[in-house]
Amino acid sequence: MINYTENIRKISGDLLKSGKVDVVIGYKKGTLPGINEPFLARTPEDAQKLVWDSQCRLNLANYLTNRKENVGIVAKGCDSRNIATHIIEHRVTREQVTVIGVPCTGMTDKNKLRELAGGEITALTEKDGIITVTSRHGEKTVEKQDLLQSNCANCLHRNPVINDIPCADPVPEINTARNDAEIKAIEAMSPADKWAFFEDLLSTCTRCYACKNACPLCYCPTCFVDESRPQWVGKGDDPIDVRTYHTLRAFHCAGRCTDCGACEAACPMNIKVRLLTGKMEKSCFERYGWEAGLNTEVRPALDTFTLHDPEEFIK
Amino acid sequence: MKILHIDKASWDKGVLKSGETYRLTGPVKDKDTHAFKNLNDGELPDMGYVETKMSPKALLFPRSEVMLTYSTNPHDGNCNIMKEASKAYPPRAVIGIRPFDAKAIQLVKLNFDTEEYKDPYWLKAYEACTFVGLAINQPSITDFSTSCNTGPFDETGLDVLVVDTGHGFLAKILSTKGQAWADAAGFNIEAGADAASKITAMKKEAEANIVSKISVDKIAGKTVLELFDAGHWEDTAFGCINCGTCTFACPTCWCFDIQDETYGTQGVRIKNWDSCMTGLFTMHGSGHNPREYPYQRTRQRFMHKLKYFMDKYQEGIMCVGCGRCIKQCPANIDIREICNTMNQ
Amino acid sequence: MTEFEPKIITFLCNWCSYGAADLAGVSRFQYPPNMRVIRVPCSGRISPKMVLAALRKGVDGIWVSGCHPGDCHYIEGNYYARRKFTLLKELLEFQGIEPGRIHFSWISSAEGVKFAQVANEVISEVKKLGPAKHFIKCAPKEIAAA
Amino acid sequence: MENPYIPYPVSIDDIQIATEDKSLKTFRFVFQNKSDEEKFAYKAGQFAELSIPGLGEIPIGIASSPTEKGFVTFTVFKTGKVTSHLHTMKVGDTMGIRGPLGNWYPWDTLMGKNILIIGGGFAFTTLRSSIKMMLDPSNRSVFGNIDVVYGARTPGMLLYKDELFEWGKREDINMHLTVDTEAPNWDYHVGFTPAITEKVAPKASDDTYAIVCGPPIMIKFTLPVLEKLGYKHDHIIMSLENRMKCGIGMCGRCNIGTELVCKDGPIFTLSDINKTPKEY
Repeated sequence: MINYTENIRKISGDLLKSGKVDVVIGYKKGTLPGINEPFLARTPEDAQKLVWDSQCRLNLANYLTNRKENVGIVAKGCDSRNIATHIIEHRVTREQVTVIGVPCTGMTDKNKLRELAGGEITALTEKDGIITVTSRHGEKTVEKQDLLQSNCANCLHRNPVINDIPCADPVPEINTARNDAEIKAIEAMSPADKWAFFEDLLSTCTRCYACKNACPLCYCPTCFVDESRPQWVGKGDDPIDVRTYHTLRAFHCAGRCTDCGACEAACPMNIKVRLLTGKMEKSCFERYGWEAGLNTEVRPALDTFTLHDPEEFIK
Repeated sequence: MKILHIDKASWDKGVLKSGETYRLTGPVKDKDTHAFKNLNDGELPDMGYVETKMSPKALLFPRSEVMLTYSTNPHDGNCNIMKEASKAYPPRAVIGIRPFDAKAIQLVKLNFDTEEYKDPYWLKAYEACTFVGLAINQPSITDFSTSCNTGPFDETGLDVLVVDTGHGFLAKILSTKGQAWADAAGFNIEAGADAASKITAMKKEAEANIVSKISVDKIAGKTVLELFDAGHWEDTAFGCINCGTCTFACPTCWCFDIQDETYGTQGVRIKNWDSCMTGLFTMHGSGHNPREYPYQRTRQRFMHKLKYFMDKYQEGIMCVGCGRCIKQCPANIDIREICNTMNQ
Repeated sequence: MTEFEPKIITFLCNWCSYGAADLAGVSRFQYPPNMRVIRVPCSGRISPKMVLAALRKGVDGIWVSGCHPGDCHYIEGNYYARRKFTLLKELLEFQGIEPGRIHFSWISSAEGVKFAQVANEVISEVKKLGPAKHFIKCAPKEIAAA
Repeated sequence: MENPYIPYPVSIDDIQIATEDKSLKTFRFVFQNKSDEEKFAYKAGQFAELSIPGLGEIPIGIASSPTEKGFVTFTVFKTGKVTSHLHTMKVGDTMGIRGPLGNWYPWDTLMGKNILIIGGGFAFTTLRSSIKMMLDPSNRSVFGNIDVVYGARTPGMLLYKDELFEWGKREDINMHLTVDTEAPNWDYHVGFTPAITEKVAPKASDDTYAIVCGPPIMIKFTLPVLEKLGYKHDHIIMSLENRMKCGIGMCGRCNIGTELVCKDGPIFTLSDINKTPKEY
């Protein structure tokens, strides 16, 4: 990770110095152990604050939306797929963006870290794939791969798909096929159990919208939750309103989601919102062979069709 | 001030007994965190809890609260006339509330209980409450409450302060309401003469364990416009995704929305939590938005907490240093850092 | 006890399925009166928001019908709709909406017989499931108290 | 405990189309309970929340004058969900009014002073209330000279036209009506409000106050004119708008800096406003 950080600083500094980009979007060291803060470097000096480690959970493509200047952006595999999606959806142009590609070995799951520490984390260090967390109960050391977010453990595209200036050599992929075990387990339930499962899953949702705001796909000028004529969904904590929100959010991401996990990492209540978006991506893959953001040419699954798409359920 | 000694077994019994007179609310395990909930019969508050993700503000200011009801049925005598929703406010004991959260309620009171207008929903719920606080022996690394006119043993807004000494509880009675609750619980064994000094010592120790500090002295001396127009906001707010996590978790954030919901010909006017982080919050009917850009909303939040409130009420800042927003922010926006920037 | 008569919201595209409903009517083909028809310009116009809005109001079934693939008045609206419906149906059933509540069909304006036949099928499937149980937004308790 | 969220039930007593494009209507309401009218005692410049069950509430300036008894009027521009519905309502319908809310033009300060009123477009409602109040025989002698500059796009877009022309005939008020471009049978000024203000406004003095109410673009160009004429910032009074919900200073969305537009405002002097962020 150290050389990732050093390389990112060097590349970003050079890009800013040369004037090739006006800003670089990256991360700076967080104020708490276990989290970093998205950061906009405007000068070569700023670039020296950039960092990279396994606590960069948010998707930086989210900060690229509608930017007008030339932007350098530090991007892991999933971020780069969202940059591709942004380009397809005209949020930015390809020419505007210089991707500083990070071959990604995954992000840690904030909850696994906390469980490991057994209490408040007072310090965290990461070196050569080993993570050490410190709490009042002492120090625990674990291999990073045992702490990965589930989307990272199941990742199929760890290396950036757009990679203008790689900050390191590609890393080997760790999976060859989707792991849909969790989703399949739900699919196997009875309708009543499915309903109850999600009722419980969403019961702590406060509608803070961290999931949608952390998502690079959610950039509509007026979100459906804010529409008033007609108003599709109430604004309180009614469970059906909560369910409506999550259902429509997942649907809006269908065929566009890269399973970056930012929504789940952002959720303060640790709700597994990826189960809904994941279901949509599973369907897109099974039905249309579609994975979002692998290039900047092909329209996403719901923005295209073939004459013979499956339709066994249509009378 | 009277201090009672309660051993742990008597505590459980007494709390349950007080449930005959009070509706009990306290911290209980809720999935991977704790939450303030109404306790079921026989259920005890978890006095070993560390923190609740959501502050207990919802006890007085629920996430969604029906205020008024109406009928749109023309055959109804009261068609289109708003009525106050009927609600009962039986006495409630809030057990285990943290001192900074109780302090926060006092700050929120400045908004809901004013000379000109009183929010009856908040105020009636407030008046029905007896706050039995639980001192914090081991502050979190994000706790900066002592910089916010409160602290781990602060008694402001509490009716009883309970201190967990390890072998039992010391309960400092702070008001007649607190005495009434202790009576209802049957707690009447006065602690020994050394109890007060024991509490003082524990308080000192807890305060000494606080590692986070902020300071607002220079903010106080600057004008609103100096702080507002400072050049740093776009960069300070860069990481902020403008979700409502901080505002919802915050014990002092009180902003709300009013919504009507009609079901057939019957309807309700509801007060819902709202957040200054959203664009819709300030959007004019014309489409003009005075806080069009996300950074302007982030700025509003911190200006409100650290400057506007201070200037308006002369009661310090609108923050009790509980640290929830710092821990829960998905983007690591840290109020301590922003306060430092503003206080330069 | 009277038999359960479901309410079914039916979205029909203006150019084909709505015509089919008309034709079924003038041809006096029989189908039960459980449908509440909403005419839309194209099956591609249907947003999941509309389907959810109907569920939230407590309808027992939903039926969306448009032109056959290749016959869309707007050339390709129903091709997009097909993908949208595929995912929507899967997403709703994934969360516990029973298969059999949500139906789709392609019916041209000449297919009055098919319209009546599908209507009967949809109604009987929804009837078998009984009244809708999920995704219904209920009034808060304060209304009951008022 | 008085519940400030409960609106007074009112009946729509009269509806008048206020402008030629029909985008504004003037609604006259009567209180269903006589005692509510007394509780609704207001001053010119205040506003109220018009409340339609099922749709919501909107803050609207009170257009009637405290000197007019038995009813209150509001002129409402059709723009969002609530106002659009209001425009479909009929005489006799029941709805609610919550208020009066906010502060008022500083009538205590304005006593004995010359008043220059500058209005544009729809924003003439509380100005109408103020003029009507000042012209009331019991009040007229309390104020010095009254000058009114009021502009609209076309003659048909002027609010309260009949009254304006009536006032035009009076000796105790100077009306300077203007429209953007020449129009048939228009015998008054032609030109934008700021330009006409520059021509007709009384000289600035310690005893002359300007009340300015209009669309942002009008305000933007009028303020420099007033400055040029020598009006001091604390002699320029404005009424602000922001998105509101509660109207009683609690819901938190309408603030400009420390000031809540709904409760501390909506009326501010320019010198007050200059101290706050321009978030309106």
